Amino acid sequence: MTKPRTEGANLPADKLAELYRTMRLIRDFEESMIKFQKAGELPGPVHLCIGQEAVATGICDHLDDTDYIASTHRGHGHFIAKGGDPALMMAEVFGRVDGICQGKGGSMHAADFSKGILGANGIVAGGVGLATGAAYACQLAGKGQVSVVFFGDGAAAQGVISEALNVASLWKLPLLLVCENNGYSEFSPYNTVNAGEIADRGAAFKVPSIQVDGNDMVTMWRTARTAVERARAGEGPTLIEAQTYRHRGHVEYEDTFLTKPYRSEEEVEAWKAKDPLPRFRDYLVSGELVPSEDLDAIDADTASIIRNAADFARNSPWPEPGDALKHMF
Amino acid sequence: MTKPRTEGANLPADKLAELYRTMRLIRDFEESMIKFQKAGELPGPVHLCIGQEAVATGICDHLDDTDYIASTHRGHGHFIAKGGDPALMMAEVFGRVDGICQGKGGSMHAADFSKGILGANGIVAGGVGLATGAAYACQLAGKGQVSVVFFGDGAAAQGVISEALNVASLWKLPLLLVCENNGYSEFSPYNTVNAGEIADRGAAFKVPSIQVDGNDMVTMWRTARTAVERARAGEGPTLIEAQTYRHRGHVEYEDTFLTKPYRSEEEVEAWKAKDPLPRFRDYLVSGELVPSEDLDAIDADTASIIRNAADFARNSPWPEPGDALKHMF
Amino acid sequence: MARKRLMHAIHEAFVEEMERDERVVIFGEDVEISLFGDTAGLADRFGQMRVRNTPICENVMTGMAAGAAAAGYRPVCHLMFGNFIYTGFDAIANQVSKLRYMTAGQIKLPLVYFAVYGGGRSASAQHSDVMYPALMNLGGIKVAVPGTPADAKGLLKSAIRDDSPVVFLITGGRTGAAGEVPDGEHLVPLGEADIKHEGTDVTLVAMSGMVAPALVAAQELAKEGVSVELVDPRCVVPLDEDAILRSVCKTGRLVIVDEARDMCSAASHISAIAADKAFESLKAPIRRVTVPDVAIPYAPVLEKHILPNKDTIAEAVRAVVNYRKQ
Amino acid sequence: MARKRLMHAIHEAFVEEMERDERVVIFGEDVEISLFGDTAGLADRFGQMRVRNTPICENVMTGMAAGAAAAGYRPVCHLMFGNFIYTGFDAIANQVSKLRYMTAGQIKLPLVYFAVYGGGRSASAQHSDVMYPALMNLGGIKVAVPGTPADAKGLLKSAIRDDSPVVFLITGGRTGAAGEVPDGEHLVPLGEADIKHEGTDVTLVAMSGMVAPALVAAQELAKEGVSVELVDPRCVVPLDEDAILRSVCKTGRLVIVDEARDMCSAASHISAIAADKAFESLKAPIRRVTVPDVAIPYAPVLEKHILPNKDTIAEAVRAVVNYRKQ
Ligand SMILES: Cc1ncc(C[n+]2csc(CCOP(=O)(O)OP(=O)(O)O)c2C)c(N)n1
Ligand SMILES: Cc1ncc(C[n+]2csc(CCOP(=O)(O)OP(=O)(O)O)c2C)c(N)n1
Ligand SMILES: [Mg+2]
Ligand SMILES: [Mg+2]
Repeated sequence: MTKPRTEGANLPADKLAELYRTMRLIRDFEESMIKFQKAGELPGPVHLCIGQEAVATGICDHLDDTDYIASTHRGHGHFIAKGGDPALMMAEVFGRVDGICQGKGGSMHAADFSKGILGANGIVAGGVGLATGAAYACQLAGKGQVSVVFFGDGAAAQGVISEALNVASLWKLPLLLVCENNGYSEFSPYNTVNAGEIADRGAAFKVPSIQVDGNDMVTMWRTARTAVERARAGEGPTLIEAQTYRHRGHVEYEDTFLTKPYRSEEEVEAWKAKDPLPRFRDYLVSGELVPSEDLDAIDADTASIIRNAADFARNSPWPEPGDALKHMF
Repeated sequence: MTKPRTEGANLPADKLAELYRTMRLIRDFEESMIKFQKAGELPGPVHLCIGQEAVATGICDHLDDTDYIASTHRGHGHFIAKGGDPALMMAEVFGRVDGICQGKGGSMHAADFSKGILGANGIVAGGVGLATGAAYACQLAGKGQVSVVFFGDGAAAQGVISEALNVASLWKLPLLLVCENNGYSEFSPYNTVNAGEIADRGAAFKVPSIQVDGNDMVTMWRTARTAVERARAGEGPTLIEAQTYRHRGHVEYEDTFLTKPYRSEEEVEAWKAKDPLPRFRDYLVSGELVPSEDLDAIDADTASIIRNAADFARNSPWPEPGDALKHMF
Repeated sequence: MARKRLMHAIHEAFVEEMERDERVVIFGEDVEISLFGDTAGLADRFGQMRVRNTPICENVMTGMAAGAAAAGYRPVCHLMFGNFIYTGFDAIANQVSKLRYMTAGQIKLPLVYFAVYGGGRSASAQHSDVMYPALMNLGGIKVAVPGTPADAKGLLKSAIRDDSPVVFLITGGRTGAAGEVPDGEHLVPLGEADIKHEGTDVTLVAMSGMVAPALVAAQELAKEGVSVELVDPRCVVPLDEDAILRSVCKTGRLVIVDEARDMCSAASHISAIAADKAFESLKAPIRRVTVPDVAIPYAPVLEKHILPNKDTIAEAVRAVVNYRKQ
Repeated sequence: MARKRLMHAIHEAFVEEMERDERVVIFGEDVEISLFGDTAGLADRFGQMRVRNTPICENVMTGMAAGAAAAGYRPVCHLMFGNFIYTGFDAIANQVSKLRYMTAGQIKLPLVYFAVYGGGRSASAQHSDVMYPALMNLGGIKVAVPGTPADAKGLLKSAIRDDSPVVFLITGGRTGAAGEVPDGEHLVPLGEADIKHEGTDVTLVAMSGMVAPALVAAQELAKEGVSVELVDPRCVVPLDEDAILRSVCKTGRLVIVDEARDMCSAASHISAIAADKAFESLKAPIRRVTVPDVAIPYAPVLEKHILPNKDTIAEAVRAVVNYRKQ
């Protein structure tokens, strides 16, 4: 595996602001979910990605609507970063008819095919096959599209990953395998469920593999760029292991059933100190790359987007019961 | 991965003769199968391991009846090397009631649990889970037993292999993963179905991995010894990639349906020149390790065992039709 | 007797069987911390060798259960949600269901696959399936589907002691109504139905999560003067055909409630058995109250629409009872 | 019209559809060289990008079909033997059968899983299963089970053109009897039964490999004066219930032949439909001629004992026709 060095950014200010905006929007969406879940407004479970926003943002910034992503149960960030409408996802998580899946999927299945979002997934590593197949389609189409699969460190233990590494390498598919290593597979710490390092698993299949600080927005973005360019140029797949952390629990209601803690307060605090959002903000402001007023304006804007999304979701009606019978074929 | 050096053997003559005997017995069994298949005496398909005998022999020589093996569709060699009775397997392949599975399994399912032979397998990589579970049982029992799974280079692409590498490494299971790389997955050459080298896939999971000349009886034996000792000592799994070749087709009747060749005559001839059986014999005789008369006597003995096995199989009755309903629970 | 929640009853069964037989081991994702409470505390009590967290790797896990069983242990492979049975289906369908048969009975496979399944919790399509129809068709695998805490405990203990592979399925996670559970050793044999409500007008077969609403329906119908016999098979493999047929021969009418999708459901199969073997007695069409052939939706209003409930059950029973040959 | 073997008809369908639509691609293990002859020569003709050998990796392959379909292609994922559907079952059951529904119809999944299945060749338990019952219960997946070369061609062409996932299953490998296949464009709609033999005394439903022996049985029974109506549903999903019920209402008797194991078989489900919707017309019990709930054995004598054949079919028909209420 290779490990990219953190470099000074020479990205234009508007690009930096855009990346900040995406992260902020994801964060606001997720924080609203905490509230709605507590208030009992969400019918089903939600898995939040607070603390991991830089990964989705850094990868998806290089993608167009004609590129594909397959996501996980922790998929809100990917959906938003790939250009999905937060209001449509919000209504979906509320189970309403104006949801992106008309209330049929919920958080774990939010998808927007018009944006190349093949969907969140309730099956760990379930997106791997989908994205690999989409990568095959991209290759057949010959237009330089790429396909990305996000998966967790827990998912890395699933055999389908090695199957995908093998076939993507042999076929030189335009596929990015992006592992968000947040240190836990549900409640199991990394080293109890993964032998060795995930980024080491690509080499044996001749897949270039990179281990990157997933909380470092700029490095993440650069790493993604290289991999996407490689894929678009027909040079094949890349495995990226982004090291990050989830601030929230595995699932929002976990306190109701866990009888003992599975990680220490200190560990959580230590990672919160590395929160990618304030870190990126500091970097932008202290480096005088984007004025803090601009970032404040973004904050205000994303907050209002999420407020509106929540209104939209809450005001959307429930689906018609009989619609349960539609959409099988 | 590591590659063992071929060393001069300082094995006692009786051990060397024993290894020769096992290889010879497998070879004779398989050659009889060619004949019986051609004569239409076998109801189902057979996959022969001629050319690969040293692998089964070298591994299983280190195992007792209380150790476990899980085999493949090409499983006759493993069965014999692990101490299974060739006559009982022969009758099984003939579909007769005296077969080791009373005619219910055939070649692809020959098993003898009393000898720790968990069975051949019609599912590529199907033995991986079985052997891993048996290794868990061995560990629980704490008596130093080990478990071995044989699989092919084609099977190496199956995700379950990486799942087993991961869990066996984490749990330090007494498991040997033995890949018989004979260069083909059915009719697909190695490099069309495998990216990189199989023996490289263990390292990422911290599983010691060895690539070995599977046609070199002594080196194979030594390599196996190290791995088995490691496992018995509680030090965990080993991945062994044994490079070898099958002289016969993928399946005995393949000429009846293949419309074009999938490998060259020259390639086959080149590998036949490296046939492990004459090679080992030469080594024994030219090195004056075992007198050729002793080997001739072994040849005569194994030939008669197989002749008797064939008589036993042929004379065994068909099962009672109604027995088809037995043995489910 | 004491009232206990289903998960509590399950937990007791695990503890008792692990105490009783040290060959009983449990492995699966996060079994140490325990999502549903069923395995909570077992690792502390029995050690991490016997109660062992696995990585997420259903393919090898399902096969490992077979290997460990073949090598002398009595593993419980905890698969968390029933849908993950599909993820590990290869070893279940291609190895476990056939290994004993293919080897002419050489081997016993005393193993249990454990999972929580079914809908009603807005857990969506990938966490709400009912997968016993696929398992029933495999042959070689027993399938227990208890509907009460007492049956859950008694069947799980039998499943762990059974020498054949058993898939043990329960609904509902930590919730699930409480019920009386006998104290001390309590075994329910696999394959023996239980009459949950006696009656003479119509046989209602219901299992697992459908027993409770079926019982309510039976009680409500009693007030209308309809006498329902509620038969709970408790296992779908082996299926207690005799008990079902006995009841149908008595009542002449049959309704089957099954949370499975309709096509090739347990309900279909039970209906087929009755249409063959109790034809003579039948006074009315056999009705199935099942889930339509769709995936399970997220929104509660949608999910509610497709899952059987006491009213749809009662309605089907009334239709059958009121049926008159045209 | 020309007589062709089943595999030849299949091959023609592949060629025609690949000519017609360049989005049609085929991938699977050794599809280039072709084990069964069905895909022989296609790689030379259409190039290795469209006819592509895969490594052995059913888990990712089945998912890839969904991804390629979602991204605009019409993939045929060749799974060789039906049992390997179990190996790749996760994506089929957890993704493909639900993706369209979960996303409220956002996406079409025009893909075909192709496999050869069933017994009768001493290929043993792991190469001889009949797996459509499990598929039928998933919802969301169409399942074509042609019994003649003409139906195979016509259904495969429809399957490739269909916007839903279809599992396409044929029996028997390179063998299989020849039959007349119409020249030129020949399409059979998915979900439309075919009356293979008209009759008035009893309805016999048979599909796939069971059509041929059922037809022989019908012809033999005709000589005995028993008039059999042989209905071949050709697809088990969608199932042409109307055609089956129409026939049962006419004949008043029903026998179903199915090579699946009995529990939750297609036969069970068809029986259940009739016991519900054609109850009024039934003059006799509904009989199923299926495979007992065991794995498929190796020895020919054992295999023969459990597979339906013309004699066991005829016997079941006679029993139903001779049935008199006690
Ligand atoms: C096939 C399958 N097995 C198990 C689960 C239950 N499960 C849901 S999330 C999860 C842990 C996933 O960990 P990771 O991949 O690291 O993702 P993270 O939650 O950390 O984002 C598990 C075991 C599942 N959904 N699917
Ligand atoms: C799950 C599964 N997929 C496909 C097959 C068909 N198949 C049988 S053997 C084989 C090739 C195996 O190659 P390899 O593992 O190298 O073993 P070898 O035949 O060379 O000994 C294939 C594809 C199968 N039996 N099981
Ligand atoms: Mg994680
Ligand atoms: Mg090989």
